[in-house]
Amino acid sequence: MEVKSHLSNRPLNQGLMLTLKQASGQSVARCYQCGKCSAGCPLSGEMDYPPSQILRMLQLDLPGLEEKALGSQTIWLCLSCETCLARCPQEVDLPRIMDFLREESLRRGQAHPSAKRIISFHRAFLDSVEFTGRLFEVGLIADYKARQPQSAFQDVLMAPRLFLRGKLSLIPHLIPGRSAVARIFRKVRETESKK
Amino acid sequence: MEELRKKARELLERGAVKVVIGYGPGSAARTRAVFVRKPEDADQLILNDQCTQNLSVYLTKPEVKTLGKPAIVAHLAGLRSLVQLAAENQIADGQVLAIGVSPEGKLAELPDLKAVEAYLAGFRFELSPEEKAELDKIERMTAQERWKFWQEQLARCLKCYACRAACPLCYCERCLAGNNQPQWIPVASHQTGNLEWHLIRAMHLAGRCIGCGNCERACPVGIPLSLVTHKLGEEVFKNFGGRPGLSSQQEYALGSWKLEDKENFIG
Amino acid sequence: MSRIGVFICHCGENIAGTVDVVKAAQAAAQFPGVVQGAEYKYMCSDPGQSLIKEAIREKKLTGVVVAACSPRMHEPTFRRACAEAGLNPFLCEMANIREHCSWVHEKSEATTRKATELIRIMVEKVKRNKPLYPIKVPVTKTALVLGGGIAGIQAALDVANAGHQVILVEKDPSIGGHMLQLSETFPTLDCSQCILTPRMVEVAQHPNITLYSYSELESVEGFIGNFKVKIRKKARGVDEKLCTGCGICSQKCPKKKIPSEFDAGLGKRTAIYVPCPQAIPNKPVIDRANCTYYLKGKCKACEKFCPRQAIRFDQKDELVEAEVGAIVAATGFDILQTRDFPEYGYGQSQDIINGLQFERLASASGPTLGAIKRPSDGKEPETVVFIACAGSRDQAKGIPYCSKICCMYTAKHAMLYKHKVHHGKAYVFYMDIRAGGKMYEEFVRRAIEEDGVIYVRGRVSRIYEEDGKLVVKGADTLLGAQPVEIRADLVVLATAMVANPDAEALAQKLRVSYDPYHFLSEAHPKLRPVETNTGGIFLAGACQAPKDIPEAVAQASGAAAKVSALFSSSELSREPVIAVVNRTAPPIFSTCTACFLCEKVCPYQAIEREEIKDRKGNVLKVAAKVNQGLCQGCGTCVALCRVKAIDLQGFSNEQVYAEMMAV
Amino acid sequence: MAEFQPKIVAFVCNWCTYAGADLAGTSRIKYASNVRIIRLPCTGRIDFMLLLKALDQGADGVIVSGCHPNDCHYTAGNFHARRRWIVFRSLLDFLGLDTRRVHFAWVSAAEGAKWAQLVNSVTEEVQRLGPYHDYQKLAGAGVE
Amino acid sequence: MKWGYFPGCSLLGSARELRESLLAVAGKAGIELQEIPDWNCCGATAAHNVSRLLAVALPGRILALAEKAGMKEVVVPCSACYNRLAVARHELAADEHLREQVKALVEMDYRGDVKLVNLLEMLAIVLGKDAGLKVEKPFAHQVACYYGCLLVRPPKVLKFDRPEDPQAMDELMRKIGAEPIAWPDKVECCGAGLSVSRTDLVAKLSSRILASAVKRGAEAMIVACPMCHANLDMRREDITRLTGEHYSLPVVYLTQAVGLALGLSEKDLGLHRHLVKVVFPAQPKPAPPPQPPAEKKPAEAAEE
Repeated sequence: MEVKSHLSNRPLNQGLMLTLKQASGQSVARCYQCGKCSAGCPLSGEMDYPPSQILRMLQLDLPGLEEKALGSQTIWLCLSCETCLARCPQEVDLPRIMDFLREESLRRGQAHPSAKRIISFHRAFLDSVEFTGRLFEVGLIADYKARQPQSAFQDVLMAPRLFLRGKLSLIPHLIPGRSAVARIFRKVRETESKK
Repeated sequence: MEELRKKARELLERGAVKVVIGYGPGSAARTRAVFVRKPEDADQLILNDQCTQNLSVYLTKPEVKTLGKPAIVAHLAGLRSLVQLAAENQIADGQVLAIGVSPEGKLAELPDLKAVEAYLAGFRFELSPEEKAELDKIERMTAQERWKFWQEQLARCLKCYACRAACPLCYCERCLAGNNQPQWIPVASHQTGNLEWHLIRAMHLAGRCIGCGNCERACPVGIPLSLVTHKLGEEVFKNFGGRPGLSSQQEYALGSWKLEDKENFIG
Repeated sequence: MSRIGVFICHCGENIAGTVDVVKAAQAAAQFPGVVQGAEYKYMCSDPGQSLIKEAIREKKLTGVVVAACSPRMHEPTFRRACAEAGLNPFLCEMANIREHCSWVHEKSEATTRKATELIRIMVEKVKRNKPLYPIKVPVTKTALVLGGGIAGIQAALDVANAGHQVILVEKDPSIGGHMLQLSETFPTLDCSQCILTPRMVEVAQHPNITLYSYSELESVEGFIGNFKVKIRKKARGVDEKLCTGCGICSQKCPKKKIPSEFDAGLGKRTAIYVPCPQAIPNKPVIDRANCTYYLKGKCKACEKFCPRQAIRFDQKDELVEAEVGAIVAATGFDILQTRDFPEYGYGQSQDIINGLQFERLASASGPTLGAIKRPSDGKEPETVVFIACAGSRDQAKGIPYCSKICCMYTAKHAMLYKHKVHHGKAYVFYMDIRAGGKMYEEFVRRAIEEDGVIYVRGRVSRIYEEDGKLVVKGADTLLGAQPVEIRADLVVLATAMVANPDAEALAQKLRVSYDPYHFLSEAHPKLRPVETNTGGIFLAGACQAPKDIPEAVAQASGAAAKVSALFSSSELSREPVIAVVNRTAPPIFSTCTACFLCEKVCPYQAIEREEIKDRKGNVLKVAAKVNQGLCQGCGTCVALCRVKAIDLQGFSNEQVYAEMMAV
Repeated sequence: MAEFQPKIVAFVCNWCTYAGADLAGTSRIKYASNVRIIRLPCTGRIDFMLLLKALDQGADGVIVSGCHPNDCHYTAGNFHARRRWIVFRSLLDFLGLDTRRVHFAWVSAAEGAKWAQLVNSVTEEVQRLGPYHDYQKLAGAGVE
Repeated sequence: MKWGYFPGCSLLGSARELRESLLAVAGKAGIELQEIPDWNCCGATAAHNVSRLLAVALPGRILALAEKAGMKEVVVPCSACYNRLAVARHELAADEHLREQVKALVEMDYRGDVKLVNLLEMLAIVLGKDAGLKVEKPFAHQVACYYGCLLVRPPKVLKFDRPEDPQAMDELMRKIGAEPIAWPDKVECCGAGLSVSRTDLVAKLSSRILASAVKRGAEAMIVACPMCHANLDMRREDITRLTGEHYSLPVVYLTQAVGLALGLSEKDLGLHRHLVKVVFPAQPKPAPPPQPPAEKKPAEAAEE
């Protein structure tokens, strides 16, 4: 509709905004800071900056603010529950933007220290998939604990009870095509390192 | 043939008409139009399978108009042009008496439009399998092939306007082609001129042409003009329904519209 | 030999910023037939116009091309200028090098080239322009006003007081529109009904006004000064002449639980009803969808008790025909309903209401007689949350525009609530406060400073019920977008103003254009705000865009002034852009072949058949002839005419052909 | 600017598309500068011969645009036009002309952005198709 | 009836009972579920948290495999997987460049004509007239239908039910004789992907949801998503530890509730696998959870 294309005719700011626009087609300029996302976000109370503030940092396009966004805990606490997108009056795809910011902050090595646990969990998860083709839960927990010694005892109590209920299978499911899956991982890494 | 002469004689004798427009012997085996005004001349009339021309074309010529009320020998196509001319206000109802000639050669005296329309209602009008086949052949070509095909055909056109002269529906006193202010149609018979003349003529006949084939017969260089008229006839029938020349009340396809007319090609 | 003058406008930087006007002027001066190529900062300014006038006089110009903005903008201006200099105004054309060139392309060679070509095209056209003279058509001095809301009432009264006849058509049983539903009005807080009802009475009693209530426009034909309209009078089921409006029928009607439209669903009405006590006319209608007699075939209680035997169950819709010279569309607006808001519970909670419903709650004539009670349990709400921009400025809901009135009436609502419930708390969630207007900002400040209304900047994400309260989850962007949760007893959504559901159909009946949101379009956003693109049809009120009362009234008076101006003389002169059938020397007299296909396609029945006779009166020929009064100049006949015997003045074959050849 | 810049001629009605193009202007929506607008009162006025003349004049693409169905300022001009184009298009196609170069559209007075998009997409397509030599080289060819 | 079937990783482990109950119900309805050969993990939250391309490529391979196996529709019981597959499918349809990229990555062709069927859609068919099944033991309890995020969001992509206060599951429940409560947290997030890494937050969110359901008289919570189940069923002790709240509300998979109603045995439906006992009314509050045992060798063993 007119209004949209009219907006999209405006020149783009530079910096992170531009990469964001290219990577996801999302323009932070569309956000008019009504705060509805922050109001609905299940974790905005726990975040260092509520979601709309992260967008604000990108909008201002001033030195330091991008880094602040990329270094925030917020982007790692985002659950991708999509509540914000479902209710955003301007249809800004915030979850998509969060994905982008996470990728970017990893790429630039600016991820917030406290996000380490979260990141290592994701890493452990993906490694498990890369090696077996599927998620091997027990392996995942073990791996995760290896990366996060301080939480070594977490969930330990639960394990035997799950085990008794047959919910933990100790042997990973190795799929025939796991080499193909591994290739996907490798090639993705290659493409992304080219960025 | 005898029957025709008898009817013509009788019509002239009782003064029902002033002239009978029919076929007479022409050079070689060909026939030509004759205008019989005296009963005793009725024997000039002939009727055989050489008699293919659509004589209705003469009805709108000023010279013929001055002769008085005519009777006209007309095959189905001729009758249809009669109806179409009436629909376009070119001949008044009852001012022409038609001697209909059925495909089997049977005669029928048709005093007025109602009679003609009723008579035509007895026949179905659609392209013959041969005509269809010819059309398909062109339609199956790629655009490029069609372009090539028509360019070769039209390259022969001399802009002699015989097609126009022979067409019963080209009755304009001052044809657009003669108009030079503005010069819509290039005078010269170069490729553009030829293409545009035939394009424009086709558009002017779309929804009106009754497909008698006079134009193609008249063309001295043998351009297959019927292909175009038939094509448009079918297009109009397919998109808007109805065929011209069957009822004087029939709406002119390009002078009317329906809300649901297709517009899949409009962005 | 034509002597054309080309005048190129810089329009400040608007054109000169992207088009090299000097270069264009030099190029234009070289075009064959052009004797002057000038450029100037503002052609439409006085010096600019005199530049043209002088040139016409000194250089004996036979045609003028002004390369500037869209002809839809300034064509009249420049044609007038030409006329003043003694050149027939229709020998002046405009090349649109602003809207169609400088504003839509970057500064470049190509852009300048395009501008130059646009000019050449117009030069070639104007060379073939012919002097034309305006056409006089009679004017029917009766106005049709569609819609009996405040805008329609104002327009009707103004026209009527100017001494002209007015037909006022209202689709509801009573006039008054939305304004009649309002409690108090901002920023003065005067009672809406108190100021409106006298106007309604005036309408009813005005000798020049014919009121058709409970009626709708069926069809429109004709054109400015000469419209033919059909009006459908919906069957009331009551003989208006006999009915005295005593109201016994409503009292006796057994169906008493029908949600009242007038009370926005908060109150109840009967099946035979008058919307409200102040209704004009004060005559009931039978709501056939709910009437027991129409549903079950028996009852007729109203008929039994009517002292005047005025009930007419068998009454049918009636079609009234009328001839009018002008039409004012004042059909008003609609608002989003609470069910349109998933995140606010799809309207399932009774205690989430829209602005109009709050008006009824606060209105002394409303279902609660002005006491603020929540619909669910009739309790007085301790905490009320007002939400502005509910649906407005919401791309996701397809409403990117601002509804304009919500900021003000929300402030008013909060204020009214605080006046009635002193100990209550009123919160307003807003995005921006748009209080542009006389005493508006002061009004909002009063709500905040004096009445203690609390404003929270942020949109509400969600509302749900818990323990008999409405949990409102919002955020305060001024507190770093911190989540804010308010447990409210009542929530009022300032729902977006939208076009009426039948606005598009109306626009098509009237042949006026409309925007993507189905608001009717004005002829020019700034300079012709009350006219439409269709001559003789004017706009008043919120059918054109969201408006508050003063704006609606102002526009209504503006429309009325336009109508009065149109009615000021019994003839109006129209642009001679009409079709003509050529006439030539004998023996042909006209190249028209009298096939009369033009007659069949003409939407205005403007084609007549003329018999050309000799002295003795014998018909030599029949040819088509155009009725100048009827022809509107669409040119469909021209495109269809095979001999081109018919042509369109101002867009003649010769002119358009020449344009084409200059491309 | 090395790439081929096609010549596009647009025949538009005064009430909808011309106004729509004006709106594109007032909204400052940028689009390809290849188009030349010829303004007529109504699509009903747009003679098919004008399209031929446009091609004659070396246009590589043609746009014909007016009011949406039911929105015609003159009630039915666009409906008559629509039928005309149905027949005309099939004729062009039958004679082997390149119908991809002749575009029909409805653009209302409110659709400034649509107008811009239309012009851009047509320009791009014609750019892809290249100059309409087939037609242009006709002129002059053959017997004088 | 024969359908393609994508179990997803959790159904092989922690959500084993979902698999069991699904197959049991499908069997009862005479639906044959044919597993996508050689399927891999969809990448879940982890993938799109660190790489968009990966987040599309992994589901891309699954969809491509299904196409190769000639499947027209594929049942995806896990809403997390369903969501990832649906989103990937959508993005692949929208972005040609991405499509080509993914084709290259998965080394297979991809047309994108496989239809995805989520658990609710499937059960709607199972309980539909045509299936001809009848409810033998009405599941006569007040239930809180919990949809979670992934079945309804993003609405523009999934186009399933209404985004706020959806109804599909409530209708299924009514069909089997249950009485769904009206409550506001149907689509609130339980914490999902942070289950292990930020258990504290997950406990908070999940506790809120459980509280809301209990408060409104629910006797059971019905879920369609293994992640939600993991957080709402397995995390009870963390919830109690971190929030001090104790809930005994059983959390039942949709398929289990339906299975019970269709007369299948608790065992076949894997009810015994839950950490929170499935009894009605819910079991009373037990003694405070045991302190960590001094030597936790067996536990460790259970892990390595």
